[in-house]
Amino acid sequence: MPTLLAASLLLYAFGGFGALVLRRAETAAISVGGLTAALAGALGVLAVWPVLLSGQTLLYSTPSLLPFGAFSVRIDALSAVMVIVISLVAAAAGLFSLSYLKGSIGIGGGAIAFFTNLFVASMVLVVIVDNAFFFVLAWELMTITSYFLVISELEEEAVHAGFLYFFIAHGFSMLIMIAFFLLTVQTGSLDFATYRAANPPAWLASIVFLLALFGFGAKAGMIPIHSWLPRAHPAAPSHASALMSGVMVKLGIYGIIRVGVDFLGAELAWWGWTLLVFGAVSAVLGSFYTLAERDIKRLLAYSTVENVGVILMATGIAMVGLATGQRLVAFVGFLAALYHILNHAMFKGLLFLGAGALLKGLSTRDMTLMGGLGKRMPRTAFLFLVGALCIAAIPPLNGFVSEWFAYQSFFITGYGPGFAGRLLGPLAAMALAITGAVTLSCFVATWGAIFGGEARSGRAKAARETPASMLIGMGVLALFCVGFGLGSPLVVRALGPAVAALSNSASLATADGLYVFPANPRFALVSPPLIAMLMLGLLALPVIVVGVFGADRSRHIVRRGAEAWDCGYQHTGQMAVSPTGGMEPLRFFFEGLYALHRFTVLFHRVAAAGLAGLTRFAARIEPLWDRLTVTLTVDAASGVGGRFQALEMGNLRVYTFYIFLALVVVLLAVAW
Amino acid sequence: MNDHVTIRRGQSHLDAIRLQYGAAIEDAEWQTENQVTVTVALASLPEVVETLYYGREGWLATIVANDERQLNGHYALYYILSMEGADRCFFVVRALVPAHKPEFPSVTPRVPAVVWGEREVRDMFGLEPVGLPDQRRLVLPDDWPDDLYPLRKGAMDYRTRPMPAAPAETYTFINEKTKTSTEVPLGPLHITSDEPAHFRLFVDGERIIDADYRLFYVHRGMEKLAETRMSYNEVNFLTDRICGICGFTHSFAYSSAVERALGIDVPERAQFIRSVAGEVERLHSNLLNVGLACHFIGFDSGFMQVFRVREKAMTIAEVLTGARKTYALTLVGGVRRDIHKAERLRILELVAELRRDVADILDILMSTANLEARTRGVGRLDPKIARDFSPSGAVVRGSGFARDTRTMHPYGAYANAPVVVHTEQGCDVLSRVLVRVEDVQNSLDIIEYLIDKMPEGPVLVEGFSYIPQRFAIGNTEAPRGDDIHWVMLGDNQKLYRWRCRAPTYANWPVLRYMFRDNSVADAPLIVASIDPCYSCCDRMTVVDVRKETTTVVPMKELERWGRERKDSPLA
Amino acid sequence: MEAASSILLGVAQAALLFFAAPLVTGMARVIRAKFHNRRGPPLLQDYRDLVKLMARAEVIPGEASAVFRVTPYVFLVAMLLVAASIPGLVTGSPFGPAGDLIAVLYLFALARFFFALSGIDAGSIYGGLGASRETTLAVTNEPVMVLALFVVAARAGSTNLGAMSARVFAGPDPAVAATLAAMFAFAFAIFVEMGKVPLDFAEAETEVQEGPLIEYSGRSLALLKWGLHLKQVVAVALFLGIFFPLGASFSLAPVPLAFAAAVLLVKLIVVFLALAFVENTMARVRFMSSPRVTFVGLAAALLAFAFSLAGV
Amino acid sequence: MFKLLREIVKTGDVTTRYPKKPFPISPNFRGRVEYDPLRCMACAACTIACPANALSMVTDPAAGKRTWMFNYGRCVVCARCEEVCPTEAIVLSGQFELAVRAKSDLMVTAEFSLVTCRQCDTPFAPKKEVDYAMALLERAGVNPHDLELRRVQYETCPECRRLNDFARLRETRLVSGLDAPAAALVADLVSHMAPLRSGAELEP
Amino acid sequence: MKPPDTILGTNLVPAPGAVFSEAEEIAKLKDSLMKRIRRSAYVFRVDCGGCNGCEIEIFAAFSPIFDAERFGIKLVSSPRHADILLYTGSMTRSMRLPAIRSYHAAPDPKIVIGYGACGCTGGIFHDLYCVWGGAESVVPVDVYIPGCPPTPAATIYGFALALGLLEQKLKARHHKEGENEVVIPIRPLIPLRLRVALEREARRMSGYRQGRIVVDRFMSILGHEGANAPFAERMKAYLDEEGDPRLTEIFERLNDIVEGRPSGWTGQSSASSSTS
Repeated sequence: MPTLLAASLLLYAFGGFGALVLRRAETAAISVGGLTAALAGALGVLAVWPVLLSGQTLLYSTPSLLPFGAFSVRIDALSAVMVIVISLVAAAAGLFSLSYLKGSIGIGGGAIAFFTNLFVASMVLVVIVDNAFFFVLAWELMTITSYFLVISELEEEAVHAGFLYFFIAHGFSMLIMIAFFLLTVQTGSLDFATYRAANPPAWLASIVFLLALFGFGAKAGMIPIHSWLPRAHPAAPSHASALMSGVMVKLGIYGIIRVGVDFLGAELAWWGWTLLVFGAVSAVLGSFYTLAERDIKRLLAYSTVENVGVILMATGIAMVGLATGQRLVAFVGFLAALYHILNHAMFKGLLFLGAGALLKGLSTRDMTLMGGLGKRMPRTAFLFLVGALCIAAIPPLNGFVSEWFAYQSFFITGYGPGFAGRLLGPLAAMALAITGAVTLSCFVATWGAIFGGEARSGRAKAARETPASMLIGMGVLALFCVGFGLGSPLVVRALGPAVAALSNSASLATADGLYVFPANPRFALVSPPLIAMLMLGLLALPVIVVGVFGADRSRHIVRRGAEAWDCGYQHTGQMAVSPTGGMEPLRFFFEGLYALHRFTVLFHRVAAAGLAGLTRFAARIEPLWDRLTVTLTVDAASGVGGRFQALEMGNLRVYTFYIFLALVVVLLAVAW
Repeated sequence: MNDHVTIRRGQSHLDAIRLQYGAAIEDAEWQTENQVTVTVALASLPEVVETLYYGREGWLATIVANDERQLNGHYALYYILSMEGADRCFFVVRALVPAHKPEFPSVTPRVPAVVWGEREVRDMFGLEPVGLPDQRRLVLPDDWPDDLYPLRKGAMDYRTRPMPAAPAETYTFINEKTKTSTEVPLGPLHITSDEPAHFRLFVDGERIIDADYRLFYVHRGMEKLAETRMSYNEVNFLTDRICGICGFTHSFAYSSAVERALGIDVPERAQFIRSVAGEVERLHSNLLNVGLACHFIGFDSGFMQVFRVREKAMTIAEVLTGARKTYALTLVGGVRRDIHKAERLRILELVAELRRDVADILDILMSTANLEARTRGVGRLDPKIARDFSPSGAVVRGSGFARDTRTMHPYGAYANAPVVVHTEQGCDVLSRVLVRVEDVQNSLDIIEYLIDKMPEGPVLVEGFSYIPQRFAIGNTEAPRGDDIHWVMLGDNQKLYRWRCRAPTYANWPVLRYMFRDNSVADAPLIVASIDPCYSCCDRMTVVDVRKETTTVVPMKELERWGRERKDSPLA
Repeated sequence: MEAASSILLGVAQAALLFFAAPLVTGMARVIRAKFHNRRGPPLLQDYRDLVKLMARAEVIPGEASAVFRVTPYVFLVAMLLVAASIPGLVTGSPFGPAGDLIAVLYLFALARFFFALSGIDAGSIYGGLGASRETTLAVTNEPVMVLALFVVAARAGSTNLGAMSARVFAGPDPAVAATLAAMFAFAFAIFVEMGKVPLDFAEAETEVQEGPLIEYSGRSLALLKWGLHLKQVVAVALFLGIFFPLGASFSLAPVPLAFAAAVLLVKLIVVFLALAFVENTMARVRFMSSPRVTFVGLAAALLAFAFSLAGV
Repeated sequence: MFKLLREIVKTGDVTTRYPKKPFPISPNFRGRVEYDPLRCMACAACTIACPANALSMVTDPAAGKRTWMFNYGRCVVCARCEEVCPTEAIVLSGQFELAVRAKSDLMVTAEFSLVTCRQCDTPFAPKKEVDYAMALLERAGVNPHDLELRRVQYETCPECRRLNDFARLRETRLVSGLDAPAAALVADLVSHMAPLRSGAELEP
Repeated sequence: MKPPDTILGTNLVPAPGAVFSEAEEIAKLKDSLMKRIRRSAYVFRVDCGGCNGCEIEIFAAFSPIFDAERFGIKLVSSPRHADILLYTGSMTRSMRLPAIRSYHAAPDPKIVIGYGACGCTGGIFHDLYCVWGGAESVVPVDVYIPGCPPTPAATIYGFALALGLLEQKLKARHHKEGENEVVIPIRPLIPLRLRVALEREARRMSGYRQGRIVVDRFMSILGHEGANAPFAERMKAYLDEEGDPRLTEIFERLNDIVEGRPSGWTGQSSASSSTS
């Protein structure tokens, strides 16, 4: 329903500009922005729903006056999935922002609402346009709006993060443009339709794929080009962080799939393997890097890196399946990837909104200053717990189902004929298992540090429950989290057409009644709804035992409010595992992973020359690439920035616009 | 007064410091042939102690403060050094602190070993060690009034109980390494500590960055008690209760101190019986420690087996003294019980059984898969730190120093006994366990030797004359290190001042260094490896450097708080 | 797809393991006492302890949230669901919808998640340390389980535990070495998961004072202890179900089922007897060097995988 | 491991059968304090010797009674009381089962009557102690006349005796040259020495 | 009569924050608790400042010889698990708060045991400036296990008593002097002076314990007038039977005194003569 979608887009735009117009009356601006986003999100879902179910592709194009082709819109199943992802999170974030942005009144709450809406709209555009030029245009719009969101708090750190983000985003979008340029050179057109039809030689296809992999991978936060992400995402207002981390990174994956699978047909198996390896590295390292964080939003950002890794792994194995003609592998792999894209958006959105609620309530992102909030913010705690359980892939919630499919895709590869598959499939499963366990550790420690134990600061002691509208925003996502888990048979059916389209095969049965299975129930099957039901049923056993042997209700004394037992000494808030301290053993055990630095440092000795010494450097917990890119960028930036010093912030914004224009010009020239 | 003594040990040290400090040396007096007390000018105290400590192989035994205002108008400080190089003796540096200006130059900056002693002096006497870096209380409870010094004569009745001023602990724990970290409280009621002590571990995850501790939970005021309620012979039953494990060696040391001060010649047979009891105590104490070490590393079978065998040592104690513990065997002048044929045979039989059992058990322990892995390299005590802080017993012997007061300053019947001072070079928990294991075997040898060579004759001297103001040191080697008792006799069959330093008191300060860079899981094991005896350290007190003003809260308020546990009156 | 009868069977199996768990752990206590040359508690002591605790009052730390209260139930339910899903009484998986190896491992994760969380939630540092250990250990253990079981799953062509059990039951497999190595690796991983000496990190009494259990009292403590007992039994039963399905019934007829139940109990007792030798003759491994121990499991799993690749 | 197993098998179950069977203790064991009030003469030797103050005595002059008290809960079983008791009224047995539910069950008390001073009618010494001293003197062969004189002396309170001594001294003009306070001091000394003298007199 | 406060220790000021009594319903619940924990009791140790003799003996009570676990008694590491709180040691000033905390930390109802002389009353330390007294100065105590320290067997007995498995043996006793109650001197047949001399020498030679046994033996052989053989023979027969050289040595010394031979003991310390 392009009309509905257009309405949705217009609503975003209306809301955005409305907020801009009303920026003097910030409360109204925030309300307009938030409500329109929520409504537009709902419209967006409605718009693409039929596409998703039917699997048809909708095309719409206007003749363009510009020389680089028509402004064409194409909504296929993949786009539909992406639009749903964007819309759901946008709607929830919109609701959330109604109260959340009240904290930003006076520092441009209206502007934030404007940029948020524009940002969402640009993301929708990215996934539906079918022309390289407009794609880049939307892509740049997305980057710039999100850049403004990153720096909206105008704190030094945020500005710095924004700067880094800005440079890296543009640096890597150059790669995307070059990829498109190469394809355009082949086809003579900027239309994606011609890209699909093109049949570039293998070497060229490989180059294009690699360019796309890194160009889009940077946006996705793929290790080793993730370093901007844990800085930029947390700096943005939390609802925007939710959008960036929950949605925008997926557009990177979308890009990879669009180019690698849709345009290039996933011709070569090593593309898939490469993706798998990058995915595995991102997943494992991303999960480990969460362990060192005490800033809740940075932790979530690293966790995004990890989840992107999981999605890339599934995508990679699917591409291998495509390339090697293993339909089943491709099918299950894409199913897992798309499912996880959907799920991750839900729970990461939920968690970022939760982090926003905490930030709003406590004015800090430092988890060491939290603690004891489970009693003070029980609803927030509960919703955050749902998110944590989902991200830890606990059955029968949604994270479990998509990871289960990912496991199945690896196992099926492992049963398959090729040696590479038999070797790498199970190893990928192992990587996923490590990731899962680390994620669990991390989120246990995180939830515990935030909500468990005793309040460790005055602001934690004074914390109050989150306002309702924020809880509603979180609650919506939490509902989807649970729903996508318990309703997994429906979800896999709904994703069927999109998966079938990507894997270039007929839609395979992946659900029957209450069960889901990887196309063949003999391989494996699982039923989240039945698991949930039996869990409730089995609860009877302990309840019966308690009923029989427990003291009867009237005599069973429960005394609450006791001081925690700390060997008889006065309990203090310090006597609790700190968020990072609890994970120290893991960091100790897997020091090797952090020592990845050591090797890369050798390669980049020049860049690292300013650092005090190799060993000290290697001992740092921060991932090397952070260091590396930061150093590089900061060096570059300070060179450039030196000249900026006289300029004001506004001038910098103008300057960024110049850069954007310059890029467009480059593309224009190319098209010519 | 004791100038009849002809063999004067310590003369060389005296000559040396005389040469170096000349006029600062005011007086020298021998208490026994190997105990000399030298009075020095207060100002040169730190230098003299440093010279003796580092320059002449002195180790710190203890510090005694004494309120001698009734005797000479001053407070007196006695820095007791055990000279362990050439010319072995107890060399006591005494300095008088004027009553009107109760402060003295701190020795701690030069000799770290005295830190606890000086903190305690401040707690108990209100003498200010000028230049002492650690200004916190050591011995007295957090809520003890700031200006009440229990051991000053006439300051207070021994039964005085000031009302508490705080409903919670106010002690400040110092993390020397980093500013922020998680704190793990270990004790006072931790499953692995038989006694209350509070360790504050500053950790990152499981790794200990630094540690601090608050001991003296069991400070009851025994030194005051011994000077007030009790007569000199009753104190023997108090010293038994300094420690539930090695109480006997305390009584032994105490009795020796009084006997030396009074010049009593204790019958030889009594000395043999005392030494047998001392070795029995060492036997069961070391077995206890080895057993607990097994327990703490989760090897409960080893723990139980060791305890099974240890029961035999307890039976020997029962045969010998009539009780498994708190032995009540010695009196000033001799012992209360003799060893007759029945006892002798039973003891020898049990010793023979123990010899077999202990060998079996040690065999088992040594062949247990991961026992060594669990203890090697854990809780390292650097020999340099050991030298700085004068620890004793297995702690210092595990770091390579052959310190044992049985051979260093022989007493009792040890002069000819087959004492083997075993040392290990590993400096870790394993080394200390091995030292104890060797000690167990050695104790069995010594018991057999003593029983075999036990002379005839009386076991008790009665009717000696009691001379006030004489003083002397009693030293014994407890299972954990050396016990040092310093006694000054008073009028009326009571003590003027009694100071006891248990080995654990000397061993605590190094613990901080042993903790660092180990994991929380090893903390109980490390604590156990010094075989601590918390109650041994009953007799001292300390107050906070960063003096937090304590407010006095009405008793009623506190009671209410006790009942309701809310709205603390001090919050 | 799921007959009501097999769900019933799953529930029956869960109930069997649930009620047998204190017996088996009580037996372990008796054997432990025998290793100490002492009489030891009566065989049914664990039942007595649980029943007593069930009726005792509770003290709830002031800072604990609802997580603390629900954890015993969640823990038990997760373990019961595993108990209902693993092949035990019958050759297949009684409750197929959760009888998948990944599902079972993540059900263990569910239990671990709440167990660890409750430790932190209660506010005691020891609970937190225990929690940290519990989750940390899983990081090295989970991949071993996945890989070891995958080797068997690859033979069976299915990750369904019932199918894997059936494959092992079916007898000689060309890849005997792979299966044996996988069995060893999985046994090792299961032992780690059980949390017994020398790897009883999370509840180590002398180190972290029973970890997350430290703040529990009364009924909650009883349920959580029962859950921990059940976890040990279920872990062993999972191993037995996959690698030693002997004695399991092929049908749902009452006689073979009763026989299967008896055989299962005997097998459990035999395994716990064997474990007693390990746990009573060793000291606890230092937690910080535990990877060196768990590496054995990983090496075995990799070996099994290599064998499996080679088809031997 | 195998060494451990061998040791375990070799040793077997070592657990005592107590409390089903009595627990064996050494003959020299210091157990429960057994007090025989019939043998006690309230001489206070034990209460002075007791380091823990588990034993104490309280005199109630108004009622003419002295109460001997023993608290099991404070007793440190050092056996000093047994050693100093001249009449073997206190003996330590091998009993060790001392636990009680009520604190009052830890108490043993005995009440003794006091002799009133012949001169001032103040109750001061336990009757049994005086009787015991007389019995000892009797056994030592002191003739009945002296015995009676001695009894008179024993049944006079220390204060009166001091006054008597002072009077006697004055008579003998020993202190005639002294002023009153000095004379009182001397009298004090003399009366304090009296018990010593009477002890010496016990030896014929 | 009511014993005065000094000995019962009730003159002591209860520690601030002390729990003086329990709510009535909790006291009632205690009965039902006793039934429940009869065969399964969890014990938490609270050392409030003793010499640790008690702690070691408690350990010993759980060691193989005594094995308290056979009665279902178990030491636990958290007061939350406890049915029984075992307070040992005199309640020091510093331990008051941890002791109160552990009482509050344990679920109701609970049984509190005062263990050892110090736990019961404060023991030898009862009136010191940093001591409040026994456990009762802080918490209501249900069972007292005296001893210094109680032996493991006494500990087992105390547990059994607390759990209602065994009967209490010790009862309060009060004696009131009867009419004409007299103490008959011991060993009436031996002259007092000789008896005192023998007792002193025996004590000097063999200490209070064995000395008394030996001198009793000696005097009973000596005082056995009715026997046929002379004393020297009877003594020799006895010593031969015993075959203990040490006993022979002491008997000879004692015989010297009987026969008026100087014992070489002047009543003065030999040391004091040699030193002055």
